[in-house]
Amino acid sequence: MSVYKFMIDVQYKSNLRDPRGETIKRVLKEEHGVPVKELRIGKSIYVEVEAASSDEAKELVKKMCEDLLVNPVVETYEVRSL
Amino acid sequence: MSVYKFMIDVQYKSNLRDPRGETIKRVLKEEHGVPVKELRIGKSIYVEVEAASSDEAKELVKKMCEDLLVNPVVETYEVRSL
Amino acid sequence: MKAAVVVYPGSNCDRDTYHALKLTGFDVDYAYFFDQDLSFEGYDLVVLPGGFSYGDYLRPGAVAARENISRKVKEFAENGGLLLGICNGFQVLMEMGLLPGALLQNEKGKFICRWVDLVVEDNTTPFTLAFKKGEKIRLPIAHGFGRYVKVGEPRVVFRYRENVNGSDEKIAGVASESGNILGLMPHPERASEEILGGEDGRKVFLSIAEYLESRGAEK
Amino acid sequence: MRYYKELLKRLGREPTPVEKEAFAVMWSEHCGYSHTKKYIEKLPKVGLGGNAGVVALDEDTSIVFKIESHNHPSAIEPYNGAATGVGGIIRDVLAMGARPTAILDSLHFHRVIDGIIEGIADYGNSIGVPTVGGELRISERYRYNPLVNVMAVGTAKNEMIVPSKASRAGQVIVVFGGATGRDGIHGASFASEDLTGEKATKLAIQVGDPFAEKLLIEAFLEMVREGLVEGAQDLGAGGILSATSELASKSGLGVQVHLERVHLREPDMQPWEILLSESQERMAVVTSKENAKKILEIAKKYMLYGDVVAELIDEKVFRAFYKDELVMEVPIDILTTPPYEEPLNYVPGEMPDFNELDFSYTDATQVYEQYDHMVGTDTVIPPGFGSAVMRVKTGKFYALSIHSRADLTLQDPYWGTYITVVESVRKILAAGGQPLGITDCINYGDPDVAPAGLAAIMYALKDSAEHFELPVVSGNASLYNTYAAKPIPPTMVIGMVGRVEKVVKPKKGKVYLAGWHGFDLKREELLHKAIMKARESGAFVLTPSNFKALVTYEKSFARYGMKLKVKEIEGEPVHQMVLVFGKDNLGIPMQEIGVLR
Repeated sequence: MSVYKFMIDVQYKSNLRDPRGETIKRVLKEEHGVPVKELRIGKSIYVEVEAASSDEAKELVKKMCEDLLVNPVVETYEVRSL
Repeated sequence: MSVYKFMIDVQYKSNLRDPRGETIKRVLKEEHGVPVKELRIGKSIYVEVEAASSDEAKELVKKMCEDLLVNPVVETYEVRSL
Repeated sequence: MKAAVVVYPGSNCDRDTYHALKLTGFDVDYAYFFDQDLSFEGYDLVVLPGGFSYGDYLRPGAVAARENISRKVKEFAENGGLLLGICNGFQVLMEMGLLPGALLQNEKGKFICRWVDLVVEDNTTPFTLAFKKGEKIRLPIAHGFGRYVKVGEPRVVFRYRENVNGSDEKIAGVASESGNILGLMPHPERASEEILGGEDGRKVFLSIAEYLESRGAEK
Repeated sequence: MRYYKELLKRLGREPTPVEKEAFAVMWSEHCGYSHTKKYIEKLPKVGLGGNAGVVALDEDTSIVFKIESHNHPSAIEPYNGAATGVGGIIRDVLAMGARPTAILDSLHFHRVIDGIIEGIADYGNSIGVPTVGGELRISERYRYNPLVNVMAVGTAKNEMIVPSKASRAGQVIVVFGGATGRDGIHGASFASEDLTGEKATKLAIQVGDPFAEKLLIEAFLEMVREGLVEGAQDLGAGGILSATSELASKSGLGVQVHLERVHLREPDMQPWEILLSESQERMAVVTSKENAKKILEIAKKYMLYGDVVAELIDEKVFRAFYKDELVMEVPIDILTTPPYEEPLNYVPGEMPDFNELDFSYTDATQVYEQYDHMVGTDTVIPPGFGSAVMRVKTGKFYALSIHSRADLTLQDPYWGTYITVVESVRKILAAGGQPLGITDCINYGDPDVAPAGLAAIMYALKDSAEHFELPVVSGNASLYNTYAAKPIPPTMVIGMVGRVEKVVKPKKGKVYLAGWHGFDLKREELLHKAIMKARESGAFVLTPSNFKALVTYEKSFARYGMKLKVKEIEGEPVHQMVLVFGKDNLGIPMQEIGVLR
């Protein structure tokens, strides 16, 4: 068994509004003069799991996302091994 | 000019407690039986900027992080081009 | 005694703070974010009120702290003016770098609105002259991001008497080294009339009045 | 679409695709009230017609209040469903020219759904309106259909009250607020769907932007103060279509809408999507051509988008253009007078002996602690003590209550509703108030399958309102709350407002149980007199419906350093007993049962 590290990026589904991201984009553009085209704010979850193999570890992380970490009605997620 | 895409991972500095992460780690371990060793919650900011080159774009994103998107007192960040 | 209450987009407690200052005899004006030619010239006190400036989007106080009105607030404080940040106002002062540390999400991840017990650690600031050192008081809190994280050794002015939100050393309010800037999470303006449940908050405004009158006498 | 044949008859032709979408929304239950319209017309009413009802607090201040439901969206996505529910009802009250001063919520779950609580908390706290009261009922019967009813209250100087209609041709309608996107298209008709239908899975989820709502509140109130607003309606279900058509048709006028002037968040939207979009945080303001510019300046000052989107005309027609392309044209009255269902007659029987059902009362302090109930520094009696009491800084006070008895209406819709109104009156009297008016929210299953229950509820509302001489000033109906054709218990939520002369705070001392077991309507007047007598003598009074569920009162007293110790009380589901703190001779049966230390 060894420890595997992942980063999970959780974002609002693209067809749903992200008022937070919209507001920050607008402030950056209009008040800080930055040519930002799109900005969306999501969650990034750093996680370490113990598993026999990296595949098994990845499966565990996927299960964690489905069970608890991600709301499938409004969020999508990506798992990246570090 | 073209549009460049980045993901900014913002995490609290490691010496800082993350009670929310601790609570979720405990729930995953005790109620979902997942062998999670470490779990920390941060922000992932997806951004698209218009620039003449990818280097210039990356500079712009760095500046945005320093100016607003990251609180240097308690947060660190990494920029990943997509 | 002239006070200005800054109104950022999303500030909520500006009218409550105006009311409490008036009760204590201040001459009060609003300083709106859309006032272009705004100046704090001639004011004794500037207050950053509670609320959700910019909806608390990204980080509480992050955007407001970088508005040009905040530059004028910083100048006012650096010239020795009295600057009070309440709840969201305290978060803005941190993001402006005028007070040390950071304010993060409450330990249990939930918004908390209730009266809490505090102790006055430092009654030598212009905002706490009317309290006794170590005085036990009760003030209401209403925040979701009130967990104070210490960076260096801040000048602690108020401390919760039991763990409310996971703050380091139960810190509830800190002052700048020189003492002319105070930030605190509890709401003194919500504890300025007995009918609302308590008057301990009034002493913060009375302290400021007392300080200004004594300083006025010296000038 | 339900009334398709009726539409063909009235239009005299096939509707175009856009018209089909438009009528599906305007004639949905959510917008059209087809099943309740004819009952509502029989209710005692007062004051200005319009989105939310108005009553007079005193000679120069009015109180505006209304309840709305957001049940279907909260079932699909709890956080955003509940949050946008708060936003919608706040804008309804704001549109009358009133500053929103309080929120109350009535929640029915099978377990506490954190997402819904956080949605209400985040939205209400962020816009700076205190959530000062509510009720939380737990029953397995609401597993698939949680009920989220939110009541908003506002105050306004009488001369600031804004009519929710246009008044003459030549006026224009400015739509301002957040940007417009494809949110919740068909939100209205989707709200009238059985939740197992494929419609439920179609993403009609709306995301709330409380920051924009706060800017909208301050901007609109400045427009009203500057005397620029001649009429207003919030953009809710049906978006620009329903707001502009209703504002016009209420004054017998027509309207021409120019969809290309709407500020879009998604540039590739089709004209019909712009017309029907239910993007949140937007308001329609009726004004003169000359004042439109000033209104847009104020909107811009508050970082909001806006433009003149429509003009009122004499010709009674609804016309929507996109640039110079005609998108839709129909006689306006067909749009705004949907068909209605014939009301039934209902003759109530004797009140039955109610059984005790397993509706559990939980500790609501865990919930209301997440709401800021103090912002505005006008909350004088906080949540947890029956009715909330608020002050107006001019020195006046008013009491607010929100209450329902689904455990009774499930057994007898008529008497269950009647008792809910009776108990609401007691709650207001106990807070030292004189009731001024009622707002109601009906949460019901399928009215086509069980029409009699709906009739019973509406007749009970009418009879009880007349019994206490109270106007029903506003209301809402959420129907089709079913899952796999199984309905929820009929749940009638009653909101009530009262004028309070003297505020009394709980004082330590003896606690008495006053009144009678069982229920006899003829005795109710005696109980009310006793409550008022206790209040005049400075005694605090509580009117619990269920004496086995005092946990919220106990935990609330504890927060203020007081310990409530009372004996076990055997109370029937319906009774006429109240708790009196510190006064014993009220001329009705009384016994000492405990103490507040």
